[in-house]
Amino acid sequence: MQRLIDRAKALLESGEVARVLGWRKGENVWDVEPAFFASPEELSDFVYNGFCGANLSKYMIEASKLEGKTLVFLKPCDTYSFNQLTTEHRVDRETAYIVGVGCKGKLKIENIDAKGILDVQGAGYPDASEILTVKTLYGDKEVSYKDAMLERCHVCKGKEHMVYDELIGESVDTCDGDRFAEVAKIEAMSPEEKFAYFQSELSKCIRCNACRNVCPACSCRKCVFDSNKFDSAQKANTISFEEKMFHIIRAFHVAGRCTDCGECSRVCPQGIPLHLFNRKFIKDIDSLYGTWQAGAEVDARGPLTNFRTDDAEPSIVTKRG
Amino acid sequence: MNKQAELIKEISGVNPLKCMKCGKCSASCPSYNEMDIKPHQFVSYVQNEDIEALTASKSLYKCLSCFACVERCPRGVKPGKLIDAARQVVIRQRGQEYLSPDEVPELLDEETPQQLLMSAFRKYRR
Amino acid sequence: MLKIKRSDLGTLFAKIAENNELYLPVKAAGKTNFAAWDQDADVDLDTLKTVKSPKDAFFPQSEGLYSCDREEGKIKITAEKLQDAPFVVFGIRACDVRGIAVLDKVFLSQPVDTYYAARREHGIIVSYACGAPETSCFCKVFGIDAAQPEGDVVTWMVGEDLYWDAKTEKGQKLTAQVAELLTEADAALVAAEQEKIRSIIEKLPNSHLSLEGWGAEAAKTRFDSPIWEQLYKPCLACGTCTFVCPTCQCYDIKDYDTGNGVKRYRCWDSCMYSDFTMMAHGNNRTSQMQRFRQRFLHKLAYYPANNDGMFSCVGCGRCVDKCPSHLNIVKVIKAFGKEGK
Amino acid sequence: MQRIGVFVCHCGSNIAATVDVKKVVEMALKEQGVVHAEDYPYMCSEAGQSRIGEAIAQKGLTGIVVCSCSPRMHEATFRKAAERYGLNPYMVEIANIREHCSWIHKDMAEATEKATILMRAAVAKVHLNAPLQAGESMVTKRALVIGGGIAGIQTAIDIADAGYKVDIVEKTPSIGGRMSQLDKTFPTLDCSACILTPKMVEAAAHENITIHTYSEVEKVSGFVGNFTVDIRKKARMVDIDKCTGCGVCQEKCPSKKTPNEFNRGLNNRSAIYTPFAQAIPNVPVIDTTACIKFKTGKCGVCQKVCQAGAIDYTQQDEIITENYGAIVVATGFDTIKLDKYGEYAYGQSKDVITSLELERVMNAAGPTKGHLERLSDGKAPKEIVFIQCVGSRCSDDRGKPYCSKICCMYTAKHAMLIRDKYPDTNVTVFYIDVRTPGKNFDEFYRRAVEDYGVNYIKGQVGKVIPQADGSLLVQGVDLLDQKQILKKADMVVLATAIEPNPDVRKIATMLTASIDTNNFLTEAHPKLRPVESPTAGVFLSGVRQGPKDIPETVAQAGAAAVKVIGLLAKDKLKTNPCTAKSDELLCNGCSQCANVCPYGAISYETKLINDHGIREDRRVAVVNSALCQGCGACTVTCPSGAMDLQGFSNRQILAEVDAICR
Amino acid sequence: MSMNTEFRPTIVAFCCNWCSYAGADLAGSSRLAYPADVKIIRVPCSCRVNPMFILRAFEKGADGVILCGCHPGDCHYSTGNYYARRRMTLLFSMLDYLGVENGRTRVEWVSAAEGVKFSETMNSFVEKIRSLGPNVRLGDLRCKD
Repeated sequence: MQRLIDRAKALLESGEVARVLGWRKGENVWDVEPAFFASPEELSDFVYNGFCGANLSKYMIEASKLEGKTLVFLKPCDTYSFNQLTTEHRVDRETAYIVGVGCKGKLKIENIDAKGILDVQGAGYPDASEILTVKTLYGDKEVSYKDAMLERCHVCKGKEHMVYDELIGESVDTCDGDRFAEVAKIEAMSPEEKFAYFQSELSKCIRCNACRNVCPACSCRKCVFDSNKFDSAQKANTISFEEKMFHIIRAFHVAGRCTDCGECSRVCPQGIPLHLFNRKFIKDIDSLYGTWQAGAEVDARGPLTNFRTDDAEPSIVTKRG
Repeated sequence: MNKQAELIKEISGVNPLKCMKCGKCSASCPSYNEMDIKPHQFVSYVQNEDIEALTASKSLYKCLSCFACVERCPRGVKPGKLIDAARQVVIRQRGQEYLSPDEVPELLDEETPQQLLMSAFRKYRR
Repeated sequence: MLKIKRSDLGTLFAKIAENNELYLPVKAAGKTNFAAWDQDADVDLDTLKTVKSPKDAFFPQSEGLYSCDREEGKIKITAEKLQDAPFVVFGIRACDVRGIAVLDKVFLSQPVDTYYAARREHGIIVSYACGAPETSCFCKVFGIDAAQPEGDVVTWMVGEDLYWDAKTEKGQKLTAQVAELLTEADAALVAAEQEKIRSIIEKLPNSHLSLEGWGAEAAKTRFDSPIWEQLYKPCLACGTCTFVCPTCQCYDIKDYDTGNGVKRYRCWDSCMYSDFTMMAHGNNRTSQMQRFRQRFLHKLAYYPANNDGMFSCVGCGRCVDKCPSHLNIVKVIKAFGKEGK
Repeated sequence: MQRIGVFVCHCGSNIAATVDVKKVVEMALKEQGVVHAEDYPYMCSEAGQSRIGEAIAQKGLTGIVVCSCSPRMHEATFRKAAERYGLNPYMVEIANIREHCSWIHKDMAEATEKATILMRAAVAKVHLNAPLQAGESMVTKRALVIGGGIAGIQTAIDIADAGYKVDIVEKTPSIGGRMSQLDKTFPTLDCSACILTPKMVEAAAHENITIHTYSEVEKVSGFVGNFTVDIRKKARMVDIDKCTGCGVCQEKCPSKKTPNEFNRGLNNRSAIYTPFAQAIPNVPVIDTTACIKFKTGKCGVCQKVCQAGAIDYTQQDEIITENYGAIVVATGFDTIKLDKYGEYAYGQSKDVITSLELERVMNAAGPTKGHLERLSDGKAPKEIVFIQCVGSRCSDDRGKPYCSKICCMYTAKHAMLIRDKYPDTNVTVFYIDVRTPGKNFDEFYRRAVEDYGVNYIKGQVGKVIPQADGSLLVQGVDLLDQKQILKKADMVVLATAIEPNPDVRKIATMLTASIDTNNFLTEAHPKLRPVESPTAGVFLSGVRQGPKDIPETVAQAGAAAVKVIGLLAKDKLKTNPCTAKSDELLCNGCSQCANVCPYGAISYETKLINDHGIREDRRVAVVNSALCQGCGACTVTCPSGAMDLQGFSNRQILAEVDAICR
Repeated sequence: MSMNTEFRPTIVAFCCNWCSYAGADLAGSSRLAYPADVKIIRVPCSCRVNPMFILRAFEKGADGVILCGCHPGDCHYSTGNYYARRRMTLLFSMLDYLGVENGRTRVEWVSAAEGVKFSETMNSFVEKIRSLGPNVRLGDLRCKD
């Protein structure tokens, strides 16, 4: 972490970058927040630990509009989002100084199943330990780092940064799961089971739009659910079909552009596994149109703005059963 | 619909309607003069469903299966495949049904050169 | 003081439901929220905080107001039926009960919101003391005693018994309906439990936040502070904080096209949204900083200014838990505290 | 709020017999915004249209719904009528209650109910219609013809004669194209050069025509009426203004070992060369891959011998940019490669040649000075076999599935010419079918058989086997005689299939013109718009569109010219107003829409946007309404809904959906 | 009687202007009947159809939605239906994933010459929707009201 701060300080002092986009210490070890640092002094609040899950790429949309370069710390998976945003002209590669920062898997405080947590030890970087020591109001406990990781880290895309100006720190490929296992499990369900599953998950939705607003692919200036273009209401409606419509359309709009960064599921206050929508599309795209990873390269043409003359017919859905 | 004709089409995978009657098959055939029914005529026999005449033809035994006609046919009609199919029809008429794949190993005696099997596969896989 | 065995709560709920609609914390798809009770409901009294506050019971996320229909070239207006049957909300924590008090000051002052008033009139609050307060709790800052909630009936879980204390007429009526299931109990045990709770609250990291400088005057002194510019930056402009908040009361009125007319309804709105208070000329708050500032100054300055110093934050800590960027009112309060302004 | 009039047509009894039109009128009057509704036996009649006019005047209608036949039938009629009566034509919507209702349903109640719903959907749509104005764009009064063969020359002359400037871009050093390689032409047997050369001279001399030879189109942008084209003028190394065309340089050039493209490689040419004697311009080019000066730096003979001092080794490629209103593609054809046809021994024996090679052999300016002789030993062939359909009508990947159209006729021509000039030479033609539709074509073919004794055999050749004695053994079949034939021949001529020039994909991409599976350019409509490409302002001439002979090519060239003249005669173009439009306030500038636009109609600009008081420079999509054809692909790609299609807007379609599902 | 004989589904058919709408016209002029339950909305191209339109139709009570366009390769706009094909494939797959009966949505390529195919397609689609019954599950997606 000190290396990151030192490097950021040096770049700020040399004037090469005008500001630093990173994470700021919170009240507790886990409530770190994305933050801009304008001076070397402010960097004393900089932190990089296991709870820095937030994907900073989206903040670069605003940062790209500012004068001078912005130093941004991106984890390997965040770089896919950055590339995708570059492809879509939403961020400017020229105004970013990207420090690819190492990642050993990020944590979710909710996954540390304990009440009254006061401190979590062992989540630092680079010195993260395999066991986290959790101090709570009601006693101490130990939790394995792996168990507290975000879902997305279990299906990690790998430790390579897709874009960077320099790299600091080591990464670990934390992948220990099958990315499409959950999707396949649902696909194998009967229509009734599928329906019941999504019904129960989605009826929790409160339309807070956190999933949308955190999503680097949902970068619209004004979401179609906020505008009157389709007579589609953004807020909760008397008829809540809107909710499912919202999630289907949102997934559709980011299909082929979603890098599977998992931010939507991370931020959902109701714990809805929103990544299952996006991953369904990814799985379909991979199997029907060839393996595709959004953001793996800049300016690649996405599967929904492309075609092959011998593409599968939509009836394949029925035939597949 | 004539069952035999359908069978020949099915076995050969050939659609005789694609033939444009150019005669390149007959022009290419090394056994042309030996045949009573000429290669280009195989196609019309199948098309006209005159399978009896075809299976009785001595052409079945004169065709060398050199596949020149298959190779050169500009329309993908492949008369050589039709005649191959006609031969199979004859064999089936004699009650000698298909060889199922799992029977093959049993029928192989150790003396049989493996190449024979391989060349047969190679030939008929096309 | 009355009590009932924890194991008999199912019977109690069934009994309450005989005469009242009953809402209580129910766990569904892994999360606990207030929901209507039925035999199959997975009632969850252990989770301290439901994701959403119970304000839905009185101020639903969306509710119909009236509908207009075309009939033979004329327009017919039908008002939505007001709540006219009693209902019970069971298990509201002390902070959330205060949240309802905050809403009351908005909706029950002139002009009275009839939809809300009807629900308040028919709703019976059975509050539930906090057994195990959590890190994010800071109700004490606002003078709320998690061990002694307000409400028509107050309950405590002590050991394997639920203690039941009716406080109001409504509460007593409800108690009468379920009297056969309750037995007399010793208030001393409750007092002991309360002491235990209060001692935990003392140890909570945010229990002693200073509210110095907040209140009506902050509207003037803190409006132009450069600190806001720092604080708002990570805000994603989602509505999580407002929708989980027990006191946020803003709503939007919308029309749903039924094909033959419209159904007019209202639904929660969030001051974090860019189209909040969008008017024909545009928006009076054009940046996220302004929207962010609005929310916190409303809680900590404007509302107190209009309501005798009462803050419209109750310290439930839901925003502390749920903000995707880990922004929250505690950080705001502290940021100004640090500067000493 | 719209004031809508609903007009229900009886269509005689076509609609009224199945749909209760009075009931539809009654239901229409209950719809919101409908202030007038009536029925009439024939809405499309003059009287029917005037009723619409009256209602517009009396009731102040702002929108109209006509419940009648398909909009594909009479939408234009009613739109024009509305315009005549002072209403914007795009405020008219049609409810199709004939083809989609009365004609397919028998039950009156059912059909009436459906007609009512269709009417309701149209009313709902009209509520959201907005008056649309056809846009205008200026027309650059200059045309570009790509390809300087007979098709391009004819098109250019016709356009130029009408008084418009035309540029011809030809990639070889001279205009003339395939036709200049031909010896005689069927069915009249006049000499190709004799009829082509005057055309070439006319084009070169025409004040309205500029010819860029040895040049290629590099880049095309813009749209109908306003194309901008980059043309690469390849370095000739010879100053076109100084050169007198004396030809000494070619004579003296020491490098003479390069296959002569014009003679199909049958002989060699010098490194500095003009492709043929009548070349226009008659200015040589230096083939820098063959030139000794360019390869070793030592030589410079041509420069030394040039009296005019025209040789300039320092010339560089030059890119010129020109503006055009229309583009004609006339890039012609070539014969297919025969490397997949081993059985014909082409390439194994020098005496197996293609018909186009035979043209050069027969030509007085050709490699044999016009003497028919074997290329292997120079002997006169006594037995010549022609094989038809080599690579044509072939369904596998060796050849082309289409008929090349010209081979039957030129083979008859060749056979006839040979029999005429060398009566002791036998000519045999193996054919599948002889196809001679065309004026005097079959007569021509019959003359070959009847008057010249050409031996036509119905059947194909299976194999050509070169013999040790230098002859060729042709193994074929006579299907009529039921005989296999083994024929000794001295020469075999293959009627090789023709295909569009291989640069087709590059050009089609530049022009956003589509090509079919055989690489021919697609017409806007195969029957009704055969010389226009689907891309407005791009026209097709010659074999690039499909196989054709000279008269047809010239006819099509003229037709393309007429289309160009018709376009250039306009000062301004009206554009279809039902085009996509981007809402700048919502646009993200993400470029996804541009990816799916088949017409390249979407570009991006950085603009100062005032978004409710927030001013910032934003990258936003801009639709060029002259290029946009209104398909709507972009609208679905746009996640924010910024891109919408006028006339078929999101809200309009949703209103229809709502009305139907109500 | 069983419900199926009484059930009159609401079916929305999006037809592209150049092929399928003309195909429907041809079905009409050839008097090839199909049930009145089908209501056609004209769009310029199958690529104009936004998934939102389809969901909206279901939201508002449609029982089936069918999209007809030019055969792949024959698009008036040359490539529109190829995009439509991918979009609809993914959308239908998603609906299937959510447990909505597949069969309520369909894509069919109908040329201007295929009046018979248009009529047959509509007949079979209506038959399918009648056998599926009213659109309860998509209606049920209205989780709260």
